[in-house]
Amino acid sequence: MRRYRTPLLLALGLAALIVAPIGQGNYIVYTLCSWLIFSIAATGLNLTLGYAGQISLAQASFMAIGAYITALMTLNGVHWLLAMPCSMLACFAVGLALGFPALRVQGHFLAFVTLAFNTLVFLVLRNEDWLTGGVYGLVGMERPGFGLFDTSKQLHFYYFTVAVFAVALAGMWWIVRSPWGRAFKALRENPIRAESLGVDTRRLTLLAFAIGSAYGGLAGALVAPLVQFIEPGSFALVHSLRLLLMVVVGGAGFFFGPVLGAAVVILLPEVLRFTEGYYLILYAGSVIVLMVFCPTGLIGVYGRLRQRLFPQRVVRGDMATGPQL
Amino acid sequence: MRRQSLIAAAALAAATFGPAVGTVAQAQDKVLVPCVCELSGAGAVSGSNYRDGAKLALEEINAAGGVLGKQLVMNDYDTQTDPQTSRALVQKAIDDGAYVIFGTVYSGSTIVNMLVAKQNGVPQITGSEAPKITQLGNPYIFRTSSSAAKGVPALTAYFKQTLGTKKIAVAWVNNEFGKGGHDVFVSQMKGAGIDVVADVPSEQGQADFAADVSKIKESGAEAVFVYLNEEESARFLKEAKKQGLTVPLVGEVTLTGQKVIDLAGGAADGAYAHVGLTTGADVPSIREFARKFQAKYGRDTDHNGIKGYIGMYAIKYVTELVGSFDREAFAKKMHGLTLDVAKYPGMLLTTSWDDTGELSRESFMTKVVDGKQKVVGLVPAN
Amino acid sequence: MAQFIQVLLSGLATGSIYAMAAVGFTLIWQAAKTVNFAQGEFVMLPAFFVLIAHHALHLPFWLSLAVGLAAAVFVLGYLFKRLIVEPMLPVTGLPLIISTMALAIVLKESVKEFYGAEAQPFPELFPQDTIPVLDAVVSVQDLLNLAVSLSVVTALTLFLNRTRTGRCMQATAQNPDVAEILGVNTRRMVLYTFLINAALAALASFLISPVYLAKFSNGETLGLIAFIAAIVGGFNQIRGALVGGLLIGVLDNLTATYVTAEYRAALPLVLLILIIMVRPQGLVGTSEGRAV
Amino acid sequence: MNAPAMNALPPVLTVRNLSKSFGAIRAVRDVSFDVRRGEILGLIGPNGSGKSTLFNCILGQLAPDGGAVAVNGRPISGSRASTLNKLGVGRTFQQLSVFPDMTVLDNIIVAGQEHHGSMLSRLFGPPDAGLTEEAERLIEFFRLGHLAHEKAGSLSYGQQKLLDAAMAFMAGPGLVLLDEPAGGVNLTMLGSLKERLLTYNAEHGTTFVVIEHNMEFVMSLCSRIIVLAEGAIIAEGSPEEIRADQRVIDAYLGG
Repeated sequence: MRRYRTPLLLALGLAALIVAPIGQGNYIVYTLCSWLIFSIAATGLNLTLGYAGQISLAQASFMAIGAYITALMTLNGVHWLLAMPCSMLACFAVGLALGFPALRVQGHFLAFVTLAFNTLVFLVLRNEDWLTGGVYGLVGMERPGFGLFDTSKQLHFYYFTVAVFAVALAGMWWIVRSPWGRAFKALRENPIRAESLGVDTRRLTLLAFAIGSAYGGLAGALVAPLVQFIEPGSFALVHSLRLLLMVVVGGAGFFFGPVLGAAVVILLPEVLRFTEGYYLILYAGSVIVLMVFCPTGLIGVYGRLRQRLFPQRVVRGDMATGPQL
Repeated sequence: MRRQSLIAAAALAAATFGPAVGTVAQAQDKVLVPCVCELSGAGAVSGSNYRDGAKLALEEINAAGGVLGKQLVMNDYDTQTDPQTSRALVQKAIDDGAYVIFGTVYSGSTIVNMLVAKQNGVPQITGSEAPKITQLGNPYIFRTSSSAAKGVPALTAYFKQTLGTKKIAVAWVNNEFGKGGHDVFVSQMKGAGIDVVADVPSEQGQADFAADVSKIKESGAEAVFVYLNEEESARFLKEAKKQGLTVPLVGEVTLTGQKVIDLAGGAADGAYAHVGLTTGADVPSIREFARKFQAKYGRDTDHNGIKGYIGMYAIKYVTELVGSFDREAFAKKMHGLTLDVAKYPGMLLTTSWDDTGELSRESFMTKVVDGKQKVVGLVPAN
Repeated sequence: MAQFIQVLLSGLATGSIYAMAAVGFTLIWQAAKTVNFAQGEFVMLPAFFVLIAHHALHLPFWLSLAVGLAAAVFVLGYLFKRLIVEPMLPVTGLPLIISTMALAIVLKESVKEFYGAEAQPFPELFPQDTIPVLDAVVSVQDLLNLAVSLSVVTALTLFLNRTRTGRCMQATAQNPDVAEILGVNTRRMVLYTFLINAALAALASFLISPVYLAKFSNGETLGLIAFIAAIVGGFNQIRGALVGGLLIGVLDNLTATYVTAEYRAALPLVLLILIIMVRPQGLVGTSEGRAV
Repeated sequence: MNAPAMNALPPVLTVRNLSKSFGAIRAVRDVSFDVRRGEILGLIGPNGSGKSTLFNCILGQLAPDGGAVAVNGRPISGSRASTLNKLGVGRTFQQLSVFPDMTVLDNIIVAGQEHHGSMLSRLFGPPDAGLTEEAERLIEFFRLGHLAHEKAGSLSYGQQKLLDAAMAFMAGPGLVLLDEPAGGVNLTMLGSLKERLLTYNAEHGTTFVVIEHNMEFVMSLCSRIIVLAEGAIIAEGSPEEIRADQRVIDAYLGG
């Protein structure tokens, strides 16, 4: 029975995703779309942060790169199916180029470099208007059509997003289960020991960052057709911090942590809206409380309760402390 | 793994049914005019004034029996001054059954969310002033104040005739708002044969204007066109005073606003600006509005308050002209419409819209004289 | 030439204020091994304490300043340490960073909700006269800002190197365990660090607000610049923060004047990336104590 | 095994004039020794004699002030731990160093996977890098078979020590350095640990270097023993010789 539990729940989850938007207004469908898209970006960031233990503050700018490449290509008549991989590849390459110097050095310089990079990307997007449309951004990207299935309808686009989401998570699932994933886990739980067993921590960390960035690119490739309008402001530093928040609030290093985190970060303001102007304060406040009392995020809370109930289960290496800077 | 998929499922459930909390049921005798505005974030001031001006008008309208016997209802949708959020919220407002969308003020947001209103055929009364907005051929967007595309030409005459400027400098904020004004200005100057000797963009929220001012000073410009938001205007004026920049500083809308005067103190004296609407204008109806606003909210408003007020009245008048709550007809009616203040007092000033939703009406040349904005001239509607 | 001197001097004046915020950064970094993403808000807030004391409580301005300073030290120093940082020590790391990001939002939004979203004029601390320096114009204010922040940073450096408490604080920063063994009351030392940081932030706030006005969103840009200044100068050196702050203040103005205004904001960032590639310990930083 | 035949081959590990000081304290003073193929060498000495420092210098955890270290005649000073491991040097740590949240099987596999296939094959190839059988054999060998699918963290301390040692063997190294393998292990476990190590050594001819406090354990495990005191070698020889050595006794009695 235990063995069938996971696939069963996953199937249930997928089913829920399929029925979720039925009979709902466009706004809710739209919100669900952006939840899935941000989940993809956050899942990528989770690989960098939760598995390889490096902080990236540029995930939003990778979404930007992905979104603009996809937008420019589709506006010039290239099909999304071609534009998407290009976006991901570009982000992967940029990730390597950016990560290499930063990860060469001891300490957490990736956080600093990415912080700067995010703002630089914003400036370039705003100033090079011959290419990016500057402050006015790019408008009117067609949503992709697949023969009989055309995604220009909100609901159709939602199912399209669900499909990409499922594939993306499956891909991440594969990575995490592969020897790489095992090495990442080892890295997270005891880097020194991992290194002594021949794990090339430096190279793995770099690759984790690059792959995470590529997932950002994928999310961007979906944002372009969803909003059908992109401008630099939507990918500013604050959005990178928002993604970071999603990962950490959900539970860094847990496979579904970012998905949960994205749901919370996107929906909590919605739920708190009745408090008028105060909801941002309450929202940020509750984040602080969560971080103080359970650094491992919401799934961590669950883990702790579980600890109480089944003490023989051991806590993950960094459960007590959360990912470390 | 198992526990995670469990939680994921839970999250999903939340994601699905969470939003339902927010949705508003629409009663039969009510008409929803949702305010999608910048109530938090960088645009909070403009957004709040715009909303409060509108609320003031809305209460007057409802007190006077509403529109075609129905009461107007205005719920707040806070965009946090974030374009993506504003797009989502316009969608939400429409799902909630919006009759007309009210907002947004920041051009950056409006350019994004007006697409949604257009796709759903819902008229939108925006407070934005970027020229681009009415140049995209969107039949559902309408302004509450004329854009730089209208305002700047009014200034051109002033530079050419009144000041007799040959060489001019422009200091502008590098965002949708500033870029729009800047582009119109540069082309206008070219047309008028005035050459722009210094073209100085600045960041939104920029603190240090030393470089900007000194560049203009070096350029030998005979006048400066200042197209910045309130704080930046104030900082610019302070720096200009410090470096002893003596040439006339002329702005569009913001430069002589009360807020800028308060912030810049003495440095604001002598600054000129062309303003579409100002509480300082020597017009009884506007004075009356300013008084009511002050009485209701215990504070003064900038021009956004007036924009909100007349925007709401425009909805009333146009709907009554149409005779029913028909969005399509509303938009059609409003194109090329002129509302004469004598017949439609709520407009405060005679106002007309062209077939792009661009607005034109009488406007004012103002100057700051010992800490007060004074109207020094009228500019006829163009 | 006049123009060059003009922007140079203004740049120094601005940079000196960046420097003060940056110094706070390095202090917090050393004490809690964390990056305080709310540092910008720490500089934004004290001005409002003063305004409340001045306008709401109708205290004389000088007294309001004192009250503002005290309030800042209590809220941004003691409470911040006691309620947010301490529960997480000794393990800080990412959760604390996230908390500081959240704290930034709390402070910003609170000011907006409880005081107002509009920028507020802030009374001048110094006379508004200007003096011509080699046919450039400098305001007394700028010079005094520069003087004040320079002397404060110098005083702080002396305090840390010459006094017993100061040396204990440094020992604590470098190696808490050893310091503990040597009988240093590390918890108190860490507390001192936070109080000093708060005081510096308040001072920066008082100097900057007359020029830049008090606004809830002021922290956003300021925090980022201070942060970059700290890294460029060297995270583990107070004088590093000073150098970084002045450097960025000047370079920012020079770029805007002579190179490009569109990309003026990019320069500090490029500088940051270069520094990290070429000299990760910062311009005047020392490499040890950095690999934390 | 007979020593002379072994001497023909180059030493597995050569340490020459190794020195390391912390400020005034000279933790390791000009230490030199060879480790012959297939032997089990014990490094002992009273607390603070510099064993661990020496160990860490050999493994590049610490940068020695002077001297050289070579594996199979190849200098390894300053090379990263992962490179060292790829050269066939396995090690264990003084404190428990298993990956508590991973299963015993995964612990073992991760210890071997980096030596199989390429980066790519490790991403796209089978999730277990084709090592399950080999790993299970090793787990069986260390008598942990019944625990293969338990989380390492849920094992008893002794079992974790066994696992810790097993991980060092997965990559089939020529040289394994064990840092206090007996530390805190109960007697029965100790017995099986020793017995397993000896068997492994006999079967694979793997060379061991063991740092240990537990005299009995060392004496019964090692074929040769080096004694350190105050950072310098004071005695060297077979367990019997060491037992009889007066200097060693003095050193331990704090002479």
